[in-house]
Amino acid sequence: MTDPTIIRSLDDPDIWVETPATIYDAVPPYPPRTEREAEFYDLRDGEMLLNLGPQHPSTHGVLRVVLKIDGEKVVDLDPVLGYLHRGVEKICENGDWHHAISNCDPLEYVASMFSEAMPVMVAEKLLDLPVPRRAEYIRVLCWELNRISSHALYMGWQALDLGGLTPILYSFIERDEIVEMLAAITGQRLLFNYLRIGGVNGDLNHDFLSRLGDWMSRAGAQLEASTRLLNENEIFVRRMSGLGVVDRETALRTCLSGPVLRATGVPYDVRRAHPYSVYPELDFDIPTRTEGDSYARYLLHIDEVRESIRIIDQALHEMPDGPIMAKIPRLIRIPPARAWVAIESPRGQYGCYGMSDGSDQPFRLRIHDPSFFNLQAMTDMLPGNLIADSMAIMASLDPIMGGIDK
Amino acid sequence: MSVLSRPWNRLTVGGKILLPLLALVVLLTVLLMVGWLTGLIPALIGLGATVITDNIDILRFVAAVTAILLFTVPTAFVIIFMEMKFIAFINLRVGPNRTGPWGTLSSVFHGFKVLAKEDFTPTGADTPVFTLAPVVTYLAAVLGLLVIPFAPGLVGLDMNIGLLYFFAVSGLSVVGLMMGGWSSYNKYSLIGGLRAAAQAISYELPLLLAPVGVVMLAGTLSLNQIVINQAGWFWDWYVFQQPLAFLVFFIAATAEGNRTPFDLTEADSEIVAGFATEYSGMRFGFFFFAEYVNVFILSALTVILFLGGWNAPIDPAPILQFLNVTINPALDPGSLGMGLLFVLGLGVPLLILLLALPVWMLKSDWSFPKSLVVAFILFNVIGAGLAGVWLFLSFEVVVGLVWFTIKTFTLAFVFVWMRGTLPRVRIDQLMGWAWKWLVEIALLNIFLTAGAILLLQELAR
Amino acid sequence: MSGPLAKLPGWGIAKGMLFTLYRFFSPKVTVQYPEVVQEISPKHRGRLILLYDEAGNLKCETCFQCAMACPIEIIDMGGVDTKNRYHVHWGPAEQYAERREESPLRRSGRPVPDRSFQAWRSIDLGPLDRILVEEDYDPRRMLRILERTQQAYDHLPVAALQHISHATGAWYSEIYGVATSYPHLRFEPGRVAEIGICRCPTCVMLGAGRVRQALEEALATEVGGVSPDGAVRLTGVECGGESQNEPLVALDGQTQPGMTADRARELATSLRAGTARPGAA
Amino acid sequence: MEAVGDRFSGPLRQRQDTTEIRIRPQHVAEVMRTVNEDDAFRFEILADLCGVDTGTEMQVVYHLWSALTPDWLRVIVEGLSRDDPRVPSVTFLWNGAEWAEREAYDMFGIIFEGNRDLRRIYMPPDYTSFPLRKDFLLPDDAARSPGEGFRHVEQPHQPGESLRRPVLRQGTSEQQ
Repeated sequence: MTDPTIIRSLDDPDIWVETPATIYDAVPPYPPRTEREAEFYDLRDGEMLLNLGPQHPSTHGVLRVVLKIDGEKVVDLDPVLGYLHRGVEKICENGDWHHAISNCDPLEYVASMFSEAMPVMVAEKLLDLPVPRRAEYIRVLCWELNRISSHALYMGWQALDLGGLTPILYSFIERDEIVEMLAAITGQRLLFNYLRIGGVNGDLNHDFLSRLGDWMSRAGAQLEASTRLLNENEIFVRRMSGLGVVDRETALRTCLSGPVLRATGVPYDVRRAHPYSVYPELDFDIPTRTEGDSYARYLLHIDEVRESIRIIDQALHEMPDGPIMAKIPRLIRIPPARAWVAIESPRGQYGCYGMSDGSDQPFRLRIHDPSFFNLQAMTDMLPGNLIADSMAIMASLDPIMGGIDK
Repeated sequence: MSVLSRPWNRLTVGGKILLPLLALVVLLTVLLMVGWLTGLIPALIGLGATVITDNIDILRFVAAVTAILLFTVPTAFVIIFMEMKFIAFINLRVGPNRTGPWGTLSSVFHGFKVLAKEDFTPTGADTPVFTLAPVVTYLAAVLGLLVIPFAPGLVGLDMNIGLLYFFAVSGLSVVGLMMGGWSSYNKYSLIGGLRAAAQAISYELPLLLAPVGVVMLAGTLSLNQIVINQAGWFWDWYVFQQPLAFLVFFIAATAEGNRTPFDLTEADSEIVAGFATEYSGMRFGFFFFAEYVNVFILSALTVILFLGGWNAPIDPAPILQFLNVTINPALDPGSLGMGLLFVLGLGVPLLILLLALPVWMLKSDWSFPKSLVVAFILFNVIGAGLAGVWLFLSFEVVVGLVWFTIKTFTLAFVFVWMRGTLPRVRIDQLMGWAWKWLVEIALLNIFLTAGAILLLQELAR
Repeated sequence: MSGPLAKLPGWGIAKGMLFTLYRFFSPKVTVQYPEVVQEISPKHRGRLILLYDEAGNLKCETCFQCAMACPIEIIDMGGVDTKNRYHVHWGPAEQYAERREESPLRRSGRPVPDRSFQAWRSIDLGPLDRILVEEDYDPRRMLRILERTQQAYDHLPVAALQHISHATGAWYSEIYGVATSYPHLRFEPGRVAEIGICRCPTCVMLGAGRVRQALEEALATEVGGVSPDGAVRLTGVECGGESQNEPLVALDGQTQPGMTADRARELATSLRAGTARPGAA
Repeated sequence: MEAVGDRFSGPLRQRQDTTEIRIRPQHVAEVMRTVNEDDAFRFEILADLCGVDTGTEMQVVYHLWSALTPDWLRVIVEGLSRDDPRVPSVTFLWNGAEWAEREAYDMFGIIFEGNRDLRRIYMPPDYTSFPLRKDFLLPDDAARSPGEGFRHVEQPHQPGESLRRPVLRQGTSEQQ
């Protein structure tokens, strides 16, 4: 593959350039920088590199994975990140604390209510600012709604990556209802920018409550209906079970969190493990499974949706009256301090480590994205599986590239 | 040039089409007259007639192939539209609904779109193979259609080894896929092509073994004869005598046609589009068409082998005999003589007027011309319906064609339905399923059928 | 769900197939967009709207507060300010003076036209550079820089502000903000008289419409604009219900009593001819 | 905390729901192994690993969670030089820390000894500077600090080379 080929120059269409045909190979044009890279790009007989992404239908964004394959079997892989890197942490350091909210919004873009909570909660913790209880309840309500919409999307994606065309559209029907609902209260459909330091931006309104009541009356039935299509389907079960198995010890060592970790039997859910907001007052369970495979993760998502519906029900009934914003100045100057907060996003523990230096800008705002750590498990799970399964495993880890690439 | 181009540019689009046509007609007329007067044309016709009568078989073959080649295009359009619309319905969507009534023209416009796109050959591709691959795939599908009997007497070529020919030719389509996959200079295409080969090798076997039971029962390989053997009531169809073979055949046909859940060759979530990754424009269109023609012919073959082909599910003859009714709808319009002119000249306006009157009286706010228009439409609908019924009752070709189309498209709907529901299987599961189950079941079916036939012969003796 | 049937192979597939068949005949959820428009929540904030006053003028004061507050710096404002006297711009080009210098286009060595400023007259930057050197390029002495620039050029040209922005590193918009907030800094060469007319219903009933028409004819501009020779600006003012018997017309903030259409025309013509200076009347 | 108490370089602090300990880079492996494996601690979950540039020195901050205590444990490895920050990798305990360490390397230039795949993760492989360091100024900042004048955003820098002192923002009073 080293024959020179004549191609048209991109800069000037009149010029034809001689270029080596090696551009089609995934081997990087520089010497290996680490031991691991050298090992990976050293091909044995019969092995070839398959460049998956960044424009591939099922890499969930702009993830690029270089697979080393032997026939259809994946031998090794080298994930290449950074195609969506925007330097959010640096941008946050250069804006003030309020700017950080909407800059963190598009990190986890299918559940942005969680990622935008990070600078908010860190600032509140740094300030020791008590948040009004009504605001906390509204936050919990929005979080759980957003969790359901995100999980619904996951269930569709999982099926789509296995070749099922229909579930993703059923998922979008559910998701659209919830998104419309959240738009009625936040004003936006995708990137809500709704949480504020010290509370939320706007109270519950009639539009939201009527939509929510309407949806709650049939949410359970629709969830059961959506399980009917795939849950017992032999093809689906055979493809999913025993796929991408990770055991308890490995999961802990690989820093997994969220449904991927709970599917291995570790009941680590930040809502219970390290309670925040008003979660200690609410009654819900942390569903776990012990198989640790993709099918367990899929079923776990459904269980979590059930729990979320319970939480929404309680939050609605116990919603106190009162203010929705704490009294804070327009320009926040936070005295020098460090704080770490973590919340349970649909994909796992969403963390944020904030440092302030007394100015109105964050000194350091580290966003811990669960997808980033969960995706890493791919490196252990994929080798030995087929190409088709690598998509299913990737989907079952539910990565969101916005958060992974930051 | 400019002398001609100015008036030419002033013409409307219609004019630009009409004018050359007019010129052509005039030219042809003149040529015909000259030819006739000189006696050249009668001589040619006489010569042509002898040539045609001598080579009627070749002519019939050419005509059949041409007709079938032309027939595939609308068939593929209909199935593509069906797939778009029905999967949309399954997804709770409305589907195509902008072009034509209920979006019926959208697949046609897809065809035009594909035609208009750039035909692109990637750098490094093996150009001759790359160009030939879609043709091979498409031709395999089309040639398979040659032996399909649509209705009594309506068959491209009634071979006595029709079934064998069908499998031989349709097996060629995988060669096209492999050619496309190999020549594209793309790893995804290569994987897709190799998957196609592996899948075809595995599934040709059950696909061939399953109809063996049917062949044993029918005693012939001619598809036409197999259908004739299934005449009568619906329990005479082979699906009730060969249920196992039917299941095996249907599953293998799904795999052979690369349909979900066995569409591994172009699994878009895994290997982008498989062998078709690098194809664009009409070359991709050929692959696309071939897939849908394949759906049609596999449904058709299933119908022919197991579901009675063109035979109606009920046999009206015993019922009519029981009721002592005879239907002889064969009208001879010529017997009316001059009366036919009166019927056509007076009957039609009178009928339209008769239909218009109740409309006009019931819809009092309508003007009479408006009701006349409605009555004209009604007349046409009723007339077409009556003509259809007359055709249906008088010509068994029409009956057969209607039943055959209904059955085939029902099966095609099942293919679409499966695509809307099922996820895709994995390549090793696919292979295991074929070699561990389908082949064994098909073999078992052959032995069972043979045993049953022997037993029946013993009993009959 | 878990009956004896569930053990049957193919049962799950059959269930799924029946489910999709059921959905096949269910009512569809698609919204046919151009025909059916979905209701958008009143809280929806997906669109930025600029409001206009009753005279059709933009209410935006080009204060840049929105652009300053925008965390992702998406708001980009450009064009001429509301009083039709100056080029304003907010956006990456001016915020990030260096970034534009660093753009691949610039690095390519080709001359890159700066369209935002092309419409404005270029000036001799020599005096300005001397001022900047004396003020040590310090953006904290911005007011002084601007005052001295005005002394040097008689007003503040666009090119001068652009150059100050590039040289000191201060944002163009901040300089603009400083310059507009001080009344003694001006953007037009020479003095400009400002005729204000009230357009409230009371004044209109008392004849403000005729006066306004006369003024607009005499000044050859509309409310909110400057006469072609740059001598007079016509603006709207609010009488606040104080005009009792006659429409309120103000010249440089001074109420002009007894104004009729004819007198207004006279005043405008005389101002344009330079015979009457503001404050003299 | 007695088992590792003598390794602390700073006081043990308790604020809100977090316990904070500060150690020197040479004790990282030992301290992390103890808090992870000792039955008295059992900090099984590495909640986060990140680099910090305080403007005067580099730090690596670990957050750990244990089922035995309601508090987070924050381990700050302090005293890394800005010119050549080196710290032992914790991938021998949590192999999931590999990417986090790669990220810290990419953004701060902190070298984790023992990480076998320490290369850039977000930035392109031929990139030369470390974006989250405090001396990496956005053009925005460059425009705000007039004394600096024109500046290249991307600065060629290899760990080990000496760097110019960073310009700190006003108000950075705390000794981090």
